[in-house]
Amino acid sequence: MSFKEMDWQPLALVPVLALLVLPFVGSPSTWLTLTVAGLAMGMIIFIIASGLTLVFGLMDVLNFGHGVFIALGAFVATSVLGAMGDYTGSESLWRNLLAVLPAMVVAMLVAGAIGLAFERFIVRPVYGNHLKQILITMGGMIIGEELIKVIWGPLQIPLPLPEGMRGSLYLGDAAVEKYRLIAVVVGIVVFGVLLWTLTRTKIGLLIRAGVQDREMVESLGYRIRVLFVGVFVVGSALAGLGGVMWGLYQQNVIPQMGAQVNVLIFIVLIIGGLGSTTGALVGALLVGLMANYTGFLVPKAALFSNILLMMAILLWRPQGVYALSK
Amino acid sequence: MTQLATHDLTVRFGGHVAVNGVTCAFEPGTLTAIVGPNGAGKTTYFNLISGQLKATSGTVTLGGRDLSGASASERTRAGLGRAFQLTNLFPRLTVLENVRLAVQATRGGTHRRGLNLWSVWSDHADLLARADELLESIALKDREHELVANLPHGDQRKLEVALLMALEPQVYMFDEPTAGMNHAEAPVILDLIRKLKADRSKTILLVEHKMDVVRELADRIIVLHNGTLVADGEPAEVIASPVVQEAYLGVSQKEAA
Amino acid sequence: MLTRLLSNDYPRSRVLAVILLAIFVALAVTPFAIPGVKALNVAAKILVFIVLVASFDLLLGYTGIVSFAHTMFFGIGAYGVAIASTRLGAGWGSLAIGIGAALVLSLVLAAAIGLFSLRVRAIFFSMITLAFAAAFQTLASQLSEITGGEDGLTFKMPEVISPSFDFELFGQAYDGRLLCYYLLFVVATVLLLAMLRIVNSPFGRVLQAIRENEFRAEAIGYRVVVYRTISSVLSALFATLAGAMLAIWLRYNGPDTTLSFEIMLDVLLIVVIGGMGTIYGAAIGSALFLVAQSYLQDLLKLASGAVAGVPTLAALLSPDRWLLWLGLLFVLSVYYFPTGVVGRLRALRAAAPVRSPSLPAAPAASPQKRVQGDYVEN
Amino acid sequence: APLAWSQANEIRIAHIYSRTGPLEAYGKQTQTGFMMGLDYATGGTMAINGRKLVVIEKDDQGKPDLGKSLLAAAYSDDKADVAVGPTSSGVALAMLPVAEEYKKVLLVEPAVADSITGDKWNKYIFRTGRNSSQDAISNAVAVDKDNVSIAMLAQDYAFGRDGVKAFKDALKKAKIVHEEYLPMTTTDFTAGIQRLIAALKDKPGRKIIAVVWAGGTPPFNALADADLQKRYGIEVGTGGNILPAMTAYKRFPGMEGATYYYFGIPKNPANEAMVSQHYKQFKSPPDFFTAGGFSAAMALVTALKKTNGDATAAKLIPAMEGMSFDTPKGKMTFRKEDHQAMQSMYHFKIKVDPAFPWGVPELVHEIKPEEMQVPIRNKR
Amino acid sequence: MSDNLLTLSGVHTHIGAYHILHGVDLAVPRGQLTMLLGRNGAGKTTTLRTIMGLWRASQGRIVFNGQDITALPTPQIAGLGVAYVPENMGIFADLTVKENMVLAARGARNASAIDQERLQWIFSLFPAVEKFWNHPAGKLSGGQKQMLAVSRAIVEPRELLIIDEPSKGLAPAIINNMIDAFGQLKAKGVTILLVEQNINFAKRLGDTVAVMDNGVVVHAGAMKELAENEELQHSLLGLAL
Ligand SMILES: Nc1ncnc2c1ncn2[C@@H]1O[C@H](COP(=O)(O)OP(=O)(O)OP(=O)(O)O)[C@@H](O)[C@H]1O
Ligand SMILES: Nc1ncnc2c1ncn2[C@@H]1O[C@H](COP(=O)(O)OP(=O)(O)OP(=O)(O)O)[C@@H](O)[C@H]1O
Ligand SMILES: [Mg+2]
Ligand SMILES: [Mg+2]
Repeated sequence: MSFKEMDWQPLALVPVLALLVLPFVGSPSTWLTLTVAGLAMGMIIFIIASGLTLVFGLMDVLNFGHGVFIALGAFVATSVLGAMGDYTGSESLWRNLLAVLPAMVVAMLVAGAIGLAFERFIVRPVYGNHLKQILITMGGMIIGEELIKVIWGPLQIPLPLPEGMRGSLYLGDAAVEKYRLIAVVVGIVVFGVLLWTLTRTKIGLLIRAGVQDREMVESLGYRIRVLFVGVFVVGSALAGLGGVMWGLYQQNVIPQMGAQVNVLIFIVLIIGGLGSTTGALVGALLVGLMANYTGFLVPKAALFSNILLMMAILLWRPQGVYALSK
Repeated sequence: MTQLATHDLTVRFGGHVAVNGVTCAFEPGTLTAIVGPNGAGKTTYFNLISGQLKATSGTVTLGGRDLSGASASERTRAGLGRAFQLTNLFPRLTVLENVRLAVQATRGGTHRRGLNLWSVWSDHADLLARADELLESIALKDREHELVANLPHGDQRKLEVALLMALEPQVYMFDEPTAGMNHAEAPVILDLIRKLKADRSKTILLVEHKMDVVRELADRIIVLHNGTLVADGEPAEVIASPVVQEAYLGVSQKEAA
Repeated sequence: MLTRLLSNDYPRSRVLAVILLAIFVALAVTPFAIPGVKALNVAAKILVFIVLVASFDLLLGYTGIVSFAHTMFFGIGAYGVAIASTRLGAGWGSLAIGIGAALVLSLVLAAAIGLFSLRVRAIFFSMITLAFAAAFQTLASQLSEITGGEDGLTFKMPEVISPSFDFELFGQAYDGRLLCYYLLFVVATVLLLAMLRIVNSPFGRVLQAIRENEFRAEAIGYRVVVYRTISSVLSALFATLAGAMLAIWLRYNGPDTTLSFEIMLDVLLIVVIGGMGTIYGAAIGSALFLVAQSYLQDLLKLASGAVAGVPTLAALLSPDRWLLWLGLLFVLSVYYFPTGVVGRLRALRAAAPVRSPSLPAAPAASPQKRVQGDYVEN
Repeated sequence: APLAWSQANEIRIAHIYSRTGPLEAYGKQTQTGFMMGLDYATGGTMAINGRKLVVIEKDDQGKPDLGKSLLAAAYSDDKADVAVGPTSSGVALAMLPVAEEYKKVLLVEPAVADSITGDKWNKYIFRTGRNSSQDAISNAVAVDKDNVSIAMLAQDYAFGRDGVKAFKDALKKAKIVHEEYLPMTTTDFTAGIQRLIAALKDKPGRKIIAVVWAGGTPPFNALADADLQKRYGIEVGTGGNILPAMTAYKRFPGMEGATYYYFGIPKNPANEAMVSQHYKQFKSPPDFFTAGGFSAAMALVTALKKTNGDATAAKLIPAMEGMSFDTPKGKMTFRKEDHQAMQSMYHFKIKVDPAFPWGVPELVHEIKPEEMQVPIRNKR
Repeated sequence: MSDNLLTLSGVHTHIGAYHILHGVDLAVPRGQLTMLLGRNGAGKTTTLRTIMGLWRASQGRIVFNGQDITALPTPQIAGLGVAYVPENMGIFADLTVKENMVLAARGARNASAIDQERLQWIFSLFPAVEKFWNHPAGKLSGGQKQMLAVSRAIVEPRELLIIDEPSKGLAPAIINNMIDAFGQLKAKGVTILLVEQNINFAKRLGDTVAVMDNGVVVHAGAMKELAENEELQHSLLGLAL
């Protein structure tokens, strides 16, 4: 999409929202803290939702089991980081990263591998049928969660943030947690890679076409099955990465953590419009900001802020902010 | 006299004007063929009349009643019937159920247009009888219990027409009813249309690319080109006109001569 | 007579008819045939779920609307009874008021949702109802003044259907719970037959048409909005009644009991196991599922005892991991019962004569039309 | 009949708890403690007056309706004489009327809601676990000084609100300047913390954020990351918790609060026995809810010994009212009025010890039952 | 040269419990245009889908270019140089016309990588494809969709074109263009297999013809022969060519 053709309105929504609430918040430093934290939170949400933009957004698979890969990633991280106490205990950010990076890689590999099996046994029979997808992936989710309990136990496991990533940085009077800044960097990388793959290669097109008419794509000579498997695996791996980020953010992990974020990430995708990576990013940022602003201004409404946001967006654009064609 | 008329009917998709200020009236007892190149706006014109699309401007009236603001279902109940160019049925219901649904859709009766919650569907024998009759007329009676999804394309096209017949509207709109239909089968449909014509009280609109069919059936031809009505008149006269010869039939003046 | 009762919608399979009859008889005699509180509780829950699941089938199987907010109405019914009985004291009057108020609230909400469902894509609609249901559950626990919050409400029932009402029958001592059970039994039977009647009415057929092809249903003259809304409302009202039944039986209600997503999932699973769009599936599915669910842990206890020596296997078979097996049930039921028990049984019968109509096409045969409203006509 | 005979020779105890569900981790600790406690209290015989103790375990999955039917089934189908449990307050509240219907004792452990021994109470109900008021009052006692400003941070539901209310009622000197309720599912605390800072930062004297939080994502890491102590001189205070949750306490050396139990604090034979037994079996110390289960077992055995093994409510209730018994937390007493066990709580201060993955609470002061005015809220 | 690019021998196909093809024998000579005719429901579409591997033959053999493709997966069959236009056209409605074309051009990563000369040729045959290049394909008119479907099949050189009713819904002028196009393709050595109802088409283009009924081929031979023999036409098709 060229620069000119780009639809800027949804992107503008983010700064507009931020500026709109400034007078209500009053103190600029508080506003800054809330805004930066909200944006960074949005980035974390984007990372955990990014896998689903592929699986649900593009492949049109209503994967309720997505959360299980998030949990899996987080639990794998506890094992990896637990074994690398030297590195996580160090005050040096670089040594910390040396521990966190392998944790991410291993989590992605494990989640990807499980994703492969998940696609084969759970998802493959139900492509194209939402209802069955809901049921079977729900079953997959329950099984996955229970298996996590069998392996790691049903208890909450602490996942302490490495020393060097703790604490905050200060912009004047406003505090920003260091970890959130790291999340922003990771989020931008994920976003960039996804966007590039989907717009600069034929993969995005093929998946969208495959969802509409699988047989036709095969008749054109593409091995759509292999592609779908691949995309599903990547989606699962991204969920694993999201799990590491989310687990480190919460600093403890429970087997149910995947189920807990399920609704949230679905909301993000709906706001963003199915299949749009940029939309998912916008959705995540809006959700992050809204949560903080309402939490500060009208805490009672914070519980419903996501839903209200989603309703408002759908009234404006019933297909989400960036709907693919149509 | 119920007369269908469109006045200055226009629809725009972004910058593209698909139907451009078409004013035209259709009299009962006449079969009007609408011809024009692919993308000329024929189907879109139908969509505007039957309410599948909302017009950007202009009006649709039936017997003097303005239907411009009415929904598709309201227009159908008012007497505008329509068959689709791409087959559009209820795939996982049987052939018989498809037709019966159409029979009950526009007529009152104890079933109250399908709003009756508390009677048993199979008790409405009058619906069944009418549906049977229709299936007989399109030679699909022997497949009446088959799911529509399993019918070959040609039979689905026939069923598409049967649904329109079942509505018994004032105005019949056929959109390429014989496309994809074998020459052994097409006459079944054409016979039905002939019978309708004989009735003399119905208004019939027909979009068709097969000129032999048009020549035989049409009392009048209108030509759409780029959304605009460019010719209207006696079949022979219109077919001979240069617009049709060149833009539509692809015959250059020389060849025609 | 039977034809009238069953609205001319026979099970259309001998095995199916036998199973249905067996379930009916079993439920009718449970209090006398099987001793114990647990069996009675399971049977009562089956009765409630038959109504709940059938009401959902009306929406999902017949109208093709995937809503996750169905338990909301279930909850409204239960809260109606709970709140009225808590506030106004035990009595038939408060039951009537509670159920009445609940029905009205459900009607309004369902109509609103039905109208809204037309605005957005089907898949979005499902996700929205998911969020909506979650919000409603939160709301129910937030309004703790009225609803008792997380802890829920415990209340009493009219004397005759309470455990404290003792009476004698054929020389045996019984209490009011027996009467309560038969009250539920009669209500469930009547409601199920009513729903069977509705889906086999001309209205029911139009719903199926809308499910199949909304665009065309509108084109042949049906006001889809109206039918959809009525269907939403009807299914919500039946769910509300199911909720009331549950509250009457349990004499307790709380957010987890009637509003949780878990129940929604159970309902979905039961519909699919039983067979979507059949109503009968609700009865079979509920009986199968609830019996399995209630006795799964006991069963696993036996199994894990048997393999106590094998560590991993024992861990997997531990009664604490019963959900694992439930999850497996989800997966397997989609694998092996794509058309549900009812569909399976009917297909068995139909398989004999060649070219029989009710045989479903192979799954891959018809490329799935994705979402309603995708029919872009030209 | 042999069945009747064997039952006559048994005392059947139903333990209903969350073997699965969200509180699975807590429920299992209770069960471990309960079995250890029975073993310890009967001197390893698992019998009282020649009658064997039989424990029937049931899984309520954290669902009140299920708990209710399980209890009914336990009393009626399984012929349980008494029942113990459950883990969640919601389940407990649904169970209370069942005990009354069947006229059998229900010993509540560890559900905490005040109303269990408050307005929803009936005479068949006893509780060894602490109630919300005891929690809150002891925590209040730990910070109640002159010139202290407190902002409360609590979960927005019954547990949080009750806790804050009881805490407020118990304060005599300190001032509450703000109450912040956040949804139970909160994961991002930025907004809440900003509101707390705004409420507290300009207050004179000691400034404390008192946290009432159970389960979910606790706010401690977020509070620690905000550097409140350094930037605004704001401290954080909270009660005890299970050990995994106390890893976050490591970031608050010196934090004060009051806990129900930490294995290193009480010094008595029962606790020593439990700790060593637990290390032997699991290679880890007993936790919060283990102690509760152990206490319930000791209460039950003490009562049954008093009635010579008669487990009918008619005998048990009078025996238990006012009864004192030993537990890992020292002596507890069932108060006659509402059957709540009065017990010590522990005012602690967190120390960071690299040997433990969690922040170690060191005893500052044992708050004896006499020091706490726990209100009686039931109607007899 | 009379070697056959594609031969079906004794092909049976079942769909679910239905037995649709009862031993189809069909030969498609290399470099020629073969017409497959028959009543509605005769099994023409099923035959084409079986060739593409979209339905599986339960019996019999399908050989393409000397290679047995009976059990090959669809993408591999397509990869051998077969282009297929299904009865329902198989348009990706959510994608633009351009994107539809890019997908059809297997060698091209984006629109600019499509062979420009060929593309211009397609534009000249089907002006609508150029005109609506950036529009969602789902919004095209019925005939325009058909043009797009055929354009996709010829955007790159293929050995065999299989098209189910190419002229359906097209205006006469466009049908003429298409007949020209097939003529040009044939001249380049492309083999074509068409299911077609349009007589003009059949008469003007067909080299060989096969007539199906009830799931078997009941007549096969040269087009000319059938066109000249009215009796045969009546008995086979109930129509006059
Ligand atoms: N919903 C729509 N959005 C955008 N453009 C549309 C839409 N519907 C139709 N068009 C355009 O309007 C024009 C007219 O289309 P229409 O379907 O009416 O043609 P037609 O005359 O029926 O052609 P054919 O003979 O091929 O069926 C086409 O160029 C088409 O692309
Ligand atoms: N998915 C299916 N399930 C069951 N039967 C099918 C299915 N598809 C086709 N059939 C049956 O197979 C037979 C042959 O159908 P096919 O579509 O091949 O016919 P056709 O010759 O292409 O007809 P047309 O000219 O109408 O397109 C028909 O009797 C049809 O009912
Ligand atoms: Mg058209
Ligand atoms: Mg065909």
